[in-house]
Amino acid sequence: MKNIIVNKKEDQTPYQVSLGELFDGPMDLLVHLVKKNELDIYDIPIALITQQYMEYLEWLKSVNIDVAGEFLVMAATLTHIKSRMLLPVQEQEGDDEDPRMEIIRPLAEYLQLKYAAEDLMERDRLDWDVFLRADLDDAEASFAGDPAGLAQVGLFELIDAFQDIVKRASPKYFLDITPDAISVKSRISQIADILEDQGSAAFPELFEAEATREDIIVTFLAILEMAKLQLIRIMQHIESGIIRIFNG
Amino acid sequence: MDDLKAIIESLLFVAETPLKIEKIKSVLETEDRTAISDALNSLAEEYESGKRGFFLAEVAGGFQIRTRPEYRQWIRRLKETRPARLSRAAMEALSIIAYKQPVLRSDVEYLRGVDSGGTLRTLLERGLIRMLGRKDLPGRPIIYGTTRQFLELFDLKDLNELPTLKDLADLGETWPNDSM
Amino acid sequence: MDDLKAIIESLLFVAETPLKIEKIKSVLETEDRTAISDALNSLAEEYESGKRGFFLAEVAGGFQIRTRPEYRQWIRRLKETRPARLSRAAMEALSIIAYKQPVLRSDVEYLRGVDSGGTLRTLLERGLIRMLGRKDLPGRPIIYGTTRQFLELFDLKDLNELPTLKDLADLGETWPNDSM
Repeated sequence: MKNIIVNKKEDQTPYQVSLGELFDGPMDLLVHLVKKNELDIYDIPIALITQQYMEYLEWLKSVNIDVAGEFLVMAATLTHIKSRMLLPVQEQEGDDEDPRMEIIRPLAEYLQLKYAAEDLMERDRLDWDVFLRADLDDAEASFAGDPAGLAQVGLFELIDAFQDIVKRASPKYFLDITPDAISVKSRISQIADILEDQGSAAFPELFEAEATREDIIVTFLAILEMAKLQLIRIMQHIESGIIRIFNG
Repeated sequence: MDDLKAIIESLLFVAETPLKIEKIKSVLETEDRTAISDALNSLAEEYESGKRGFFLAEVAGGFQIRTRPEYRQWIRRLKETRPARLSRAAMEALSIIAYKQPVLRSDVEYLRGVDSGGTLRTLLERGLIRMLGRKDLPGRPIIYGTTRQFLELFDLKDLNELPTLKDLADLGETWPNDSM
Repeated sequence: MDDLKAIIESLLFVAETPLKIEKIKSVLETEDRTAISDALNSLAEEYESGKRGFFLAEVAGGFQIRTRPEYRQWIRRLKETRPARLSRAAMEALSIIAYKQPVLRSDVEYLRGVDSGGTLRTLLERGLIRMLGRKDLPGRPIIYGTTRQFLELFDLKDLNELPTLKDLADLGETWPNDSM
């Protein structure tokens, strides 16, 4: 039997560098530069970093790597900071902070989270370091599910199911789900809840919680839709004039 | 417990089918058949004498850790209370009702392209959908909508929280580097 | 081994998700929480001191038997599967969501400095993050958080157990690994 004690580093797949994934983004490139130059991130020589950053972009372009827009935004930010650093400090303005903070603050936070990601990766990961018992399909295991208890399902699975249907459905019946339409649907469902609980509701009652004009319109559309579908009956008291909505 | 025995125990634990000695030999890259079968015997004895919750069964030419038959009633109880998963058909019908409600059975069937009576009944029994009323059409078909339990199951505050297909499209394609 | 412990062991053995004490209580129809947690502790100790092939992990609010990390290489050989890898981008986004949740896509993108739609979608599909709801802002952006599977993947009892964020000033010469 071969060595049982496994070196933690050795059993990890070597990282394959391909040009496309050299840097994940401008922050990543900045971290690389700060690290390469062994700089203190709270005291970054902005001119040096800006120069090296630009050189990198040039180099990437020269090897035909498409430099994404976000790298250019960062280049502009660095240049801007550099120019501000060149201006004489106006002593009157006491709250004038180091222009470099504009980049140092997000950089520090990004670094912190990068370390956190590393810490997480060092934990004993499921299906990588530790494993569970296989889900055996033994006869003992085939029990009828309890209709009351349902497994929590990811919303994503619901969207997936719906997406599949949309793909299969004829384009003529293609569904355009706008947020507005959903609001009305949601409101219908809420009104149905209220009517299920109370049997009926006074018309103004259904608008009570509504704050915005848009909400009121949505509620009104929901009531109209429900009336059209005969889900509700709308009655008015002859004497008081109060309109009540009843379960249909 | 020595390493060999512990390693074999961990292999038995994760194996999907009864583990043959040959297989263990090849995984451990050893020719020492005797050491393996000694370890297996010793594990079997330990499980037996320690009266553990499981035992080592020799089945189909291999070895497998199984729960002790005496405890079947408890295990059955555990599995019975295991939350049931919704079938693919149920998820499809439910998603149509969620997004298109108030909706008729014929709408669901038109979109799914299959008879959905049984599926709707299941969803009704589970309290995920409800009958909202009847439509003024020949035969007065039932109009369906989702329930409060539906919102709870998907951890939604209200139907406004349902992600739209646009939300999904906005996220774009999955990242190509994340090979799954 | 007494019966209660053996029964609990057999339950742990067949459970598909981390087993909560509440669940054990209901299966065993007992109110004696202490007896259950004593049994669990005793099992954990036995696995540890006996240096078995597995150990008792406390994860996502429950208990689960898992194979010992030292044996990972042998188990991987048996399973012959390449475990799904999370890319660097996915890990970055995931740790941002874990530490900053509830969080918007725009927060993730602000911190990372790059479009993260595809990465979020990957994480959603792997069930490591979920949509928690929508924020009351123009466009009603989706709020994200981590899932139980996230806790299970990283062997975390709960979110409080996330490694504390490091104080950069204390780090000195160490740098994050480029080849994470």
